[in-house]
Amino acid sequence: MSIEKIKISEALHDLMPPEYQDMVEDATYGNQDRGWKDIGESKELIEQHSLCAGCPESIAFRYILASLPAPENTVFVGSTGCTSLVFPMVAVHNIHSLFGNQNAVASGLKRALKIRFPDVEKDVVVLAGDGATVDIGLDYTMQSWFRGEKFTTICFDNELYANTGGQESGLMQKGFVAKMAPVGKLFDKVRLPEIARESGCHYVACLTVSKPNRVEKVLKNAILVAREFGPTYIQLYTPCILEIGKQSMEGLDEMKDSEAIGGRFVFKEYMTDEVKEFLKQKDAEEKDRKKAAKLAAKEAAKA
Amino acid sequence: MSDYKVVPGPEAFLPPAAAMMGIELPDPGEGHIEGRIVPEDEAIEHAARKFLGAKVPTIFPGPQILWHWNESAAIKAACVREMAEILPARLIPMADYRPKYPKINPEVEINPNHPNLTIWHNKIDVCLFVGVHCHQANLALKIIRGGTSCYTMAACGMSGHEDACLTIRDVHEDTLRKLTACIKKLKAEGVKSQAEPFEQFRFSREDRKPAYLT
Amino acid sequence: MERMNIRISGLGGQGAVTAAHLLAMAANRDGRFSISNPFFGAEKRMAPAESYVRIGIQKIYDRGELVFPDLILVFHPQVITMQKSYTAPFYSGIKEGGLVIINTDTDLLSDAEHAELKSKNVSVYNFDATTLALEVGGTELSTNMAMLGAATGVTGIVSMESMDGALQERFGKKYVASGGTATLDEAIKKKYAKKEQLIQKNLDTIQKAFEMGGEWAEEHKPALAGAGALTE
Amino acid sequence: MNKPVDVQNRVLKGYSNVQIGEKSKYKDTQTYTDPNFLFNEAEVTPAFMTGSEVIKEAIRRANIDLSVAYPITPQSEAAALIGELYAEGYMGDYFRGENEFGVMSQCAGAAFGGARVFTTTAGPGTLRAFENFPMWAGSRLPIQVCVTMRGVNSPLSIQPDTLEMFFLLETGMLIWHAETAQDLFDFILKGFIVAEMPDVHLPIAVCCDGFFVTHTKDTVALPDEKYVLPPYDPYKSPVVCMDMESAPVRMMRDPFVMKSNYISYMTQASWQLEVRAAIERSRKYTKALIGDLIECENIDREIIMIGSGTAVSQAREAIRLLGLDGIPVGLVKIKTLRPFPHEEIAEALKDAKKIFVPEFNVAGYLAREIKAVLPNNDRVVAGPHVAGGMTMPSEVIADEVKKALGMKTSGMTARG
Repeated sequence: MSIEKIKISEALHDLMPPEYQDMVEDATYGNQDRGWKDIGESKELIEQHSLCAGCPESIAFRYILASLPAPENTVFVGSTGCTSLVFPMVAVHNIHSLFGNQNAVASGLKRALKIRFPDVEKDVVVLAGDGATVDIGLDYTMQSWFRGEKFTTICFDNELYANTGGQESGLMQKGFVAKMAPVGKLFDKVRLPEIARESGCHYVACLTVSKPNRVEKVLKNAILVAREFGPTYIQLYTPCILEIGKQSMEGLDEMKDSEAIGGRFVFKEYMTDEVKEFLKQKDAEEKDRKKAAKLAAKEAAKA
Repeated sequence: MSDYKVVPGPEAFLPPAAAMMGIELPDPGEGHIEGRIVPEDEAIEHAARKFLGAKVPTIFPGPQILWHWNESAAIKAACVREMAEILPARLIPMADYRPKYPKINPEVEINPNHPNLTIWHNKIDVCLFVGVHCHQANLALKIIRGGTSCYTMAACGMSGHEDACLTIRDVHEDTLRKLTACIKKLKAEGVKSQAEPFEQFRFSREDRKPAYLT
Repeated sequence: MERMNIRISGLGGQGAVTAAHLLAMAANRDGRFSISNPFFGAEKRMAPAESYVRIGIQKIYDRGELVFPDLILVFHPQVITMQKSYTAPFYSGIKEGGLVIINTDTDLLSDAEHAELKSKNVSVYNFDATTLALEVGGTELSTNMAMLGAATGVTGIVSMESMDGALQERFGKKYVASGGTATLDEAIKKKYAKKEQLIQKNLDTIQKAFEMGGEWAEEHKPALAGAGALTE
Repeated sequence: MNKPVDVQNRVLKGYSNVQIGEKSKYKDTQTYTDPNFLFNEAEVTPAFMTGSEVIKEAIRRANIDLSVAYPITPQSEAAALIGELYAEGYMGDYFRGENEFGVMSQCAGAAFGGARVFTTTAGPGTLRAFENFPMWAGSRLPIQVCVTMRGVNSPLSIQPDTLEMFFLLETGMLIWHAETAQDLFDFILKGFIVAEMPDVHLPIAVCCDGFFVTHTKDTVALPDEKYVLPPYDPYKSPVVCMDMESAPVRMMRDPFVMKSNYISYMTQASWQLEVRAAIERSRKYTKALIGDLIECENIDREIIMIGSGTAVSQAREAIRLLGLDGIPVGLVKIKTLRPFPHEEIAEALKDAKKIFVPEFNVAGYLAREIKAVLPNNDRVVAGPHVAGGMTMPSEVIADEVKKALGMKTSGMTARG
């Protein structure tokens, strides 16, 4: 429905800044095959951003936006932090309200969209940092899971407060010396993926953004499951290279190190049995659809 | 009775909102000129004369008509285009409201967070807001009154704007056509456009291709 | 008088709030203006509970806790003996020529208190409402009804016909109240097989108390007797 | 004000809704009704009920999409009754939030998504929720919250106290203060219409004094329940509705304008002024619906009492008592604290020699606001006021006046 509205008025088309002309012609709204591989070939849903050079968050943003199953029917809810400087540049409606209340805002939003568009699947996705998700907003994060709210929560875990200059956060690893942890953090990294599982999330994944294929798959899973079953949670390691003293080029290495065996971000995925069955079925459908599409393309080429 | 007048600035370091100075919005069928409530027709004629008397008359179309998100939007866009061609006037879009990064190009766009860059750069002396969401229009109108001498006009689909020097409200296709007709009539009566010669800026996607691709 | 201000002091669970609402509803049916409200405390069983009714011949605006009442109804002896009351002494603020009706089978006031009330021309009516409630209503939960009957009998502030109507309205349909009140309503309903029976028993209790109040007024001629005929 | 609104002929101008006359989306026994008809012409019947039930009856006719509830005294009953309406199918969704900060955020989310939202809160809950209120206003979300006011200070008091309205004054919300059950009913329904006007489009707090209004049985005139307000149209909002159904595509609500290079703080300042401007714009619609922002009785008298909420009720009775003693006193009732009726108050009090401001709070903030708009403000007696949930008997107000006149007081008003 809304994809028809992403169209420029003919009479004023030539005035529209080219970034919009490009977006309407070249972006992947409505494309069922959209995914991270479109990056660089299609118009991305994110313009220039104001993150630090080399920040893994920027690539995480691009993977996520490229992999949304239906960006034309998706609304994001963000929170205060580095991500809130990126969101104005994103071509999907998004809300910034306060710090920590993102899952509460998303609860109201999802329900309102359900009331207003009962026949359209409107995806709501929360995307916030670890301070917002785990510290100041933990109550709202968890309560939305308890209530079984049908949206996806994504946490960009950089293990500290980056936007305010590198203070201790609940997701920081124990012993790390940071602002407000002058003698090293005294308690363990909060085990939010496990908490999510116990709090009613039907699908939980914890990973880095070093492998785009995996990010894409996890995001699609989470959104599809949220539509059908209820809350889903993704925790992505997006290290703050600035605050952990790395160079712009070292983000990827940091992520790879941390997901190696014994690392803090070894890929973890949890789902209920029902969800496992559902995703298997979805994968099969997807395979058939792609096969059919390929065949049709071949036939068309022949003709 | 407020004696405040909504006239071109530069007014103040931080100009007040006209509504806080006692200026009220017109009722349906009315407009306001500098805060004075008048019949809609009078406001329309005043707007036409202001436009024709301007050196750099400019229309700022906003997202509500730049996007073909409903049929009426597309029709209004055509009406605005026609008006710009008949005047003639520059068309500079306010495509969105985000704080744009890293910079805007004041020749070809206007941003509500810093509209004066565009007004100053193009030496715009009379402008019309149309199709801009009311909240962002008011932000921009107030900032323009604060820092420029531009005469601002607002064609609003809702209740109008007291922060503009002139407003008409409940604007739909016919209202825009009425304004265009009024411009035509005045021209026929011998009122000459004072607009300096210019070429309408046009974007095409070709313009943006890096040199090595052309 | 133009206005009668009534303060009801009781214990949580006795139905002091319900009684106030009933009295106000009945006055409303009589064509009077009325307002009733509880004291806004945490509603706990056996803790002090207070409610207020204002009845007048003109529109009533003032509200809230009644500090200067004409009539005080004491629903439970502990209001006096254990000072389970928001105001102490329980009669504080009573107006000249006022009336106090106490649910008790013995006199609870000291000589000094009697003297003080007498100096203000305040009458005291010791009325054994709980015993009457048990005898006629079959449950002490009808104590509030007995007290309402006595108050009405002495003052005539509302008509029995309107009281009947108010009872039907209050117990005849789903009533909105706090959780505690709803639970009590259920408890009362369980006591009686049928809702009609509940209303009838309550009405019987009120009727009997009304007659007793009338007789007492006849005998003692308190200043508030016949105050039901409010005048400008 | 350059154009007086005709308060006699209360017609709301500039309101339009294409769905008037259609059956309600939620309850097919209800019809979307033109507010001008609903408020001015529809026949009413009197009912005798508590303020909480009045809130329910207003919401029954308000066609809300969603309500979020959380228990706190004294608003719990109203919030629970709205739940009953949900169970009966009068709205799209209803649930209990985790706390007031969460509730107000959930309300914000629903309003961002284009829903008409109603919630209730009180006292400490209002303060817990507080960060949301200026956000609602800055985001131009026309959410209605009914604030059933009670004490907020430590030591804890659940009793009526109007201090929390003082805190709310500068949030950028519309603040109306109901005196009676009838006010409450009218203000809730009319509040939606005013708050949702495209040039206003602000959150509204319809405040009432807890218990005095919520738990007091009072008479209220109700229109038939077959009438219901027309639905909210999110596409008339002065900002973009967050549903991916409206232009433009690249749109954040509401972006930081800091930190992006060259964006000046002028935007921040203008944004705040715009919210204040929107409050001012509400005046003409408010007058068209609830009449003048103040109500005057006998203001030619030398002594005037002025107040809002049930302080006015207490003053009315005090004026009656003073009348019995031959002291004539006039009355001004303030219905809206935001917008503040400064011109109206200055005009109404221009000839008064002595002005009393009874208040149910320790700060005496209304007296301050009034003093700020009056010449010769030494005429203003900032009181009497009570605090912490104390009652304010009319006798006390009457004695305050007598004391100021050097007269003998009743001697009844000492506490203890």
